Amino acid sequence: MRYSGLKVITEGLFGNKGWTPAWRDPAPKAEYDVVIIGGGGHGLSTAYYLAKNHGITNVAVLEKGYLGGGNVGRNTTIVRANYFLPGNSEFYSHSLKLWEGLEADLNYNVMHSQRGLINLFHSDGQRDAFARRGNAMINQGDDAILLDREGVREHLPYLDFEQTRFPIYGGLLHPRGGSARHDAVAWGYARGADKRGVDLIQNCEVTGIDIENGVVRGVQTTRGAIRAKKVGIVVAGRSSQVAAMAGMRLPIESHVLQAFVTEGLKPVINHVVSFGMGHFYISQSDKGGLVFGGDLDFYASYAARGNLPMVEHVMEAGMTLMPMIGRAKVLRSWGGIMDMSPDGSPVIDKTHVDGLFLDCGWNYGGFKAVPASGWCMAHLMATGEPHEVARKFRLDRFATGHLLDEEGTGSQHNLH
Amino acid sequence: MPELIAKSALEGRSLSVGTVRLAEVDVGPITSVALLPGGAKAVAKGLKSLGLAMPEPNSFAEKKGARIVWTGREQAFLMSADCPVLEGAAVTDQSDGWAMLGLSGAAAVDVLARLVPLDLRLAVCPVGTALRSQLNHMNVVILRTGDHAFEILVFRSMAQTAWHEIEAAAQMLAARAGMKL
Amino acid sequence: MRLTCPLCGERDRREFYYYGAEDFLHRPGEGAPLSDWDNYLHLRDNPAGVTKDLWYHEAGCAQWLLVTRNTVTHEITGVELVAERAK
Amino acid sequence: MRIDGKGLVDRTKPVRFRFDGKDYAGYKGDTLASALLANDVRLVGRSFKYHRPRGVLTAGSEEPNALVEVVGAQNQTPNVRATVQEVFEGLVTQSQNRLGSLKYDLLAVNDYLSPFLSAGFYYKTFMWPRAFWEGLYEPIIRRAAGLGSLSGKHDEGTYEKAFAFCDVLVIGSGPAGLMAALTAGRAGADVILCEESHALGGRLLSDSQTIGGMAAGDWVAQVVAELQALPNVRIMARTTVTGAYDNGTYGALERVGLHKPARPNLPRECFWRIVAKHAVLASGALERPVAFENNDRPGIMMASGVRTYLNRYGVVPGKRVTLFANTDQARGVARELMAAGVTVAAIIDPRPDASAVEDCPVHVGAEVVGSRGRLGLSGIQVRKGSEVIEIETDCLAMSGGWNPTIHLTCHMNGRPRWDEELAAFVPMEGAVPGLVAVGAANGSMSTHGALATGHAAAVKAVEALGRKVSVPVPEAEDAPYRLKALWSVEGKGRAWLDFANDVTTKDVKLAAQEGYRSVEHMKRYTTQGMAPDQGKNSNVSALAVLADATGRGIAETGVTTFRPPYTPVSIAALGAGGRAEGFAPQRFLTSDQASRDRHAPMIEAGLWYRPSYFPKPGEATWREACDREVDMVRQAVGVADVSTLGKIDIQGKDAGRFLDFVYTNTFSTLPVGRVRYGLMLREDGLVLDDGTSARLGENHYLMTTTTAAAGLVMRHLDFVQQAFCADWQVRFISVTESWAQFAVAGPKARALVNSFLEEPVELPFMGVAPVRIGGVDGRLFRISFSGEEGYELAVPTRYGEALFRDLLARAETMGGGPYGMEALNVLRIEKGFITHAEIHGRVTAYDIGMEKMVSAKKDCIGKAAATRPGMWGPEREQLVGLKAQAPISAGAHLFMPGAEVHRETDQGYVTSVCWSPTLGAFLGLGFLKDGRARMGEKIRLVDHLRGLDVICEVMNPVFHDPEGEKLRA
Repeated sequence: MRYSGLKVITEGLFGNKGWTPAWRDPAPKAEYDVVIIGGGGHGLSTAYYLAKNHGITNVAVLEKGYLGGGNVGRNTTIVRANYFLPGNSEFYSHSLKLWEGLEADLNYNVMHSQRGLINLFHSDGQRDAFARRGNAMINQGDDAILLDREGVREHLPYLDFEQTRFPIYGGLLHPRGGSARHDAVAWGYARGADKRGVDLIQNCEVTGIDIENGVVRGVQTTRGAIRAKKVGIVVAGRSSQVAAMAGMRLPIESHVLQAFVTEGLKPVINHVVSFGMGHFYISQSDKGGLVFGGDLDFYASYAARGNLPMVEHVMEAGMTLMPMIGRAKVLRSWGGIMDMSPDGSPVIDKTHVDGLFLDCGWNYGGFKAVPASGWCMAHLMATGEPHEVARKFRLDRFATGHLLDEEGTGSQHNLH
Repeated sequence: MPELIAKSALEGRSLSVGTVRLAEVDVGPITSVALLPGGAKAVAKGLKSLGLAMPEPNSFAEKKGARIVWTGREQAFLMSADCPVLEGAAVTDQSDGWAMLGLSGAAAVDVLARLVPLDLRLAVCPVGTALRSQLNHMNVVILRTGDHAFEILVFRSMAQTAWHEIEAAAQMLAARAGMKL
Repeated sequence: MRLTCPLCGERDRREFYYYGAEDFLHRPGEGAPLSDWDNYLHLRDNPAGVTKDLWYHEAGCAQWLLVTRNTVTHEITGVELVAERAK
Repeated sequence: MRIDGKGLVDRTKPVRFRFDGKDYAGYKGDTLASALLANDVRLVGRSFKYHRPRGVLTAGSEEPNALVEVVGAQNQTPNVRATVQEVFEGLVTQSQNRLGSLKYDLLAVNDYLSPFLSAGFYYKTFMWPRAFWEGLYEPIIRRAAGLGSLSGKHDEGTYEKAFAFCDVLVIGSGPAGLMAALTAGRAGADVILCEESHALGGRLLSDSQTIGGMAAGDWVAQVVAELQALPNVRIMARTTVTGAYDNGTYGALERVGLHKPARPNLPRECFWRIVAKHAVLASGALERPVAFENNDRPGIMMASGVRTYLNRYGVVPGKRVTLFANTDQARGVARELMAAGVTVAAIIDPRPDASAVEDCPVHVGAEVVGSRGRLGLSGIQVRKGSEVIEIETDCLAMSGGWNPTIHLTCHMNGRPRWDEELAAFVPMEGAVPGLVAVGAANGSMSTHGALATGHAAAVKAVEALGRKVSVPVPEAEDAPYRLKALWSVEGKGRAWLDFANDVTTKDVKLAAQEGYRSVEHMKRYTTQGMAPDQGKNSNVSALAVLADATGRGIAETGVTTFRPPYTPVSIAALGAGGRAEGFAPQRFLTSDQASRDRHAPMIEAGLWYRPSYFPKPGEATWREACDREVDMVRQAVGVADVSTLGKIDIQGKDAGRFLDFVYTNTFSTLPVGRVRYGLMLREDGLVLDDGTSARLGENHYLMTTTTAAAGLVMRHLDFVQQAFCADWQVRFISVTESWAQFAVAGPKARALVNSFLEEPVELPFMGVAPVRIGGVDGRLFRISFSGEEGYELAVPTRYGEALFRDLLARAETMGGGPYGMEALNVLRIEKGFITHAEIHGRVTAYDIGMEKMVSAKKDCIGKAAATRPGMWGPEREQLVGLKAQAPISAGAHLFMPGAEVHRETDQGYVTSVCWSPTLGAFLGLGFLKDGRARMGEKIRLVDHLRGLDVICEVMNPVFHDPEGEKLRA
């Protein structure tokens, strides 16, 4: 079924009786060409591009819970391409281009909105670091504008320019940055993959990976054994557990990142804004809620919930930067489980097992990467070669010292 | 030759808000005494001359105007007395690194409850308790010097912020006073 | 969240700094192969369950603590001083 | 309409307030909702999506409809629950989410378009043409969506945060909570009793019953009086416990001043962090609506709401009331109304076996199937068998049973248990360690059940605390709770589940039809439960409808997760203290006032404030001052406060050995009285920090760190010492704050310094000596960050201001004076000294040309990891100097002259730049691929952001006095 405005009107006139399921609910087959473990954004997009770009449609996506139930459904929906290290910048640049055509490609409105992202800076040193970043973005072919204090004021007049603890020197504006409706991304990819023949199997937990003589043969699941020629592990948040089934110890530590949304409000924040001296970033959803967050709770956790010290820090940062949000009320707080890597960048690579592939380590930047991650993981699984924009996302780069450390904070997983 | 005039962090400031009194306190010299491995006996001997001993965790003791405050593992601050020669310890002058704030009055404990993540109920935190903790975002040492009295050791450079935050908390408490259920 | 510092007693999480897994205590000796350093610096068991990790009582006694903790429930079952740990 | 003789409001204290521009009167003790209902105002808001007229539904914080804006002098507060906001003299409120007036909301057109606005419609349309999404559709959606408005002005309110500790935290003061608090309080335990409302008693204030033979209200008053008299019991009214966190920590919001006109320093709200050994959750239960066609009109209310308005506020929301309920308990509403003289037009009870005996018409086995009335209810349609009758009514009290208020028990991922008999979810025991749910919150629906379970939980808690107590449980009603689950009534039209987000049973069924069958998918697809009431009124009913639509049971369907906060909490309360400079401590130098006296702009350096430059009359720009100060240092003498640098005093026999371990180079061989530059790595081989360390004595060193890394280095040293060499003879402590330290640099530095010393000393370069200055013991270091002959003079902090002022005064007589951060930066760039602009966490010793400083003779932190193949070699970018005749910029990237400019041709980047008055050129430090092999080459610097494109010469980064003759002079 093709979605369109006309379809919405005709269905509306006839009681919305004609809408069909967005995806099937198939039973798992005994064998697939490819099994993707993980029905989150990255797993679904991998399946979608395997089918669309490589014609590989005998694919199953195995999801322990419900589709899109991981971080794709619990993030703060920011989409940007503002990295500066070669290896990262081409990848996120590619991802942003995919975002820009996603609605048409998926025939699903993911509400990608390029409202502009402004990273504020609060010292000369920070300005220079952001200038380095902005120039790298332009060198990559993306967009960036360096705003001075008055330039920021034009865009964000509501900031506290007079009293805030760390004065606003300016900001780096990324006009093509913005946000999207997170669930819709998962659902759009799911529907697209399903339409192309991919089996999306929910409530199906992988309990083992079958390996013979260094070659992957399939997986064990709570719904029986499934044979597969190739298996992709795409389970950020649970990567260490699944990889351990193949005898791997990953450069990953799992951490909780909290996020917050307020009650609905009339439009008041147009951009995505991030604070440079505390951990705080914010945007406003189409429904009117202020969506915001900060840093990790910092301790390793799988609890998907956080504690008050970071909650308070985030709110205090909000109050020093933009005290006009003080009377907005936090409606809901939640946590996601982050695959934190020792340099803050991800892994899309083969493993020591033939036919077993790994896509993990998205830290807290996985949402915007959903299209390119799937694109590159599909490429790797289909061709056996890394995609050119993801070739630095190697699993062995920590051992060899070829790091992609945007923050410069080093081999401490929670500092990225 | 220059004449160097000494200045304390807050120049002896004091203030009353409602039932609470806040004042900078001059505690004289402060010396950090950190035991080196195997040095406990020698230090105990040295401190005996003051009638003091290395304090138990989370406590302080006083004798004839001298005070010794637990500040960490095998570490204490000797205050208000010149430090005797102590073999077996690293001895470091800390007199100028800190400002001491005295906070007293019936509502002093309620003021601190606005700023300090500690259980200060008298049964849990009796007089003689010394706690390393935070006052908002500043590291401090808090001494319970009376049922309604505390002394707070804060880094000298942050003394003004500490003062301001305690004052603001006291003012909010005072504004609440009289409001009944 | 609250941790019980063996010296300072039970304290709010905000007084502590978190470093990472216990692995950081097992520093390879001089001349160890680089793979040992990869293990030491980067690779982690990262269990969903009981783990041991390193916390620093930054706003308290400045001691590093080895905490036994469940990463799923956040239950804390043991805290010892790194400086005095049983080796 | 107000009823005489009913209610607890103080009729002697009338209060005037305003709603939508019109003045009304209420009484002290009224909420805005009760006062509006007393004034017969039924229409109070518009719904989220369809802009349907809405009235008050409930009498509590779960209210989905009656959200208003409270207008203050400076700010307005959106989405305030009229059911919680107490009226006070001068309260100004207005309705929200409307275009035009509340009565004639232009966006009500959405209601007519509803067939096209079903669940998820926006995912299927607005995709073409692409530019129209951001340009047209999205702005319209954004304007129509949202509820109340912020003023856009800084929130000038006062907010507070606080900590509290107790043995037993009791959450809720209904019968279960009061009983628990009384029991624990009498046992001598420290008790905190939190009650969301301004008055204690919970539902005992809303219905008429007896406890222990006395009127419930009297029992409440008696217990409250006793609790107030107990010194170990703290009663916190107007306080909602909003979240359960780890290890007995609870978040709670106290509404301190929201019920009064603003007063200086009076907090509006206080956010509490309460730490409790035990907690008793006595949060009661929330009544649930029934979904039937047009069940959202003003005048259709929860039965418990009608009961509360009658008994607590003396208000009836209509003249002809009807009741639609499926429990015996709800009948009490009708009886109490009739006893108060209000007409009850009919009771509609869907249970075929329910009693038909009341003093009003009763329709058993019947259902309400529709309603009418544009801006307020005027009648309902009731189906009884095949017959549909019309009943005139202006207020329908409805009840579909009760949902225990279990939210807090789920905040730590606990899943509730479905109880078939109650047709409700009840808490899973132990879901929050230390917290026990009692009373209706745990499914004990009778008053006796509440008292007994509240008592039992408190007894258990006090016994665990080692205390004993004996408190008799008074007698109270113990009627069985009997209901027939009724979630929705069959019908064709729209029947609302989620009033706040306009989600109807049709939307839930459509979600199921389209494959969004998981309860999480349904929630996310329809937005059910995501409105300000967080699904309190709709979650269970919606999943029951979903279960039905998907052919599963409710238990199997499961619930979505309840997350904190229980009720929304303002950002200002959670972030109290963060406003303006409160966000982080301010650190002031002893020279601060002296610098300000000289009009130096003070800039933030970490938490510190440091002078940027010291303007002289006639200098129009910072550059003029900076150039002069640089020149002053190079020609005469300059003074700068460098006290912000971290200083760590290290003592013990193994101090040198310890420094050898944390620095790449060797310190154990440093002679006493000498200073050495040290490089410190992280264990991953990258540069952590640099600085000088001095050997003050055989077993005594003083380490210096950069300002930025002072805390980091201390933590690092603590780790290394405690983890790897706890048995070494070494101890260290920060003395950053103990010493005021001033750099004195320039050809006349020695003369200036010596003029201060009681006995002049001849110090070699990189020497240190104790000195006496005006009777004070100080330290003198001969080190330089400027390339000139330089000293640092340190005195105990208390003398810092005096010494600084004196240094300046004397320097000025020698043609010198103070210099600020800008000049300091120029001086160090001219000399090629690095700061954290260069050691930004991604550079190795190799990159900055210091690999030879990594001693081959010993192990040190970071040594091994730095040998990884990716950490060295020509592929890496290496520190170089750059010189140009046109302005250059930090943050620019480097390219080969003539090459194309893009990522793949990128050769490096610039980290620091300045105009060098000394060399008469623009200088930069940067990192260039294989840079050390490229000295003398031309390189192209491109800064797109600042529009710069300049050819530079690649140079040794030490531009000025590369041989260091001046340093050693």
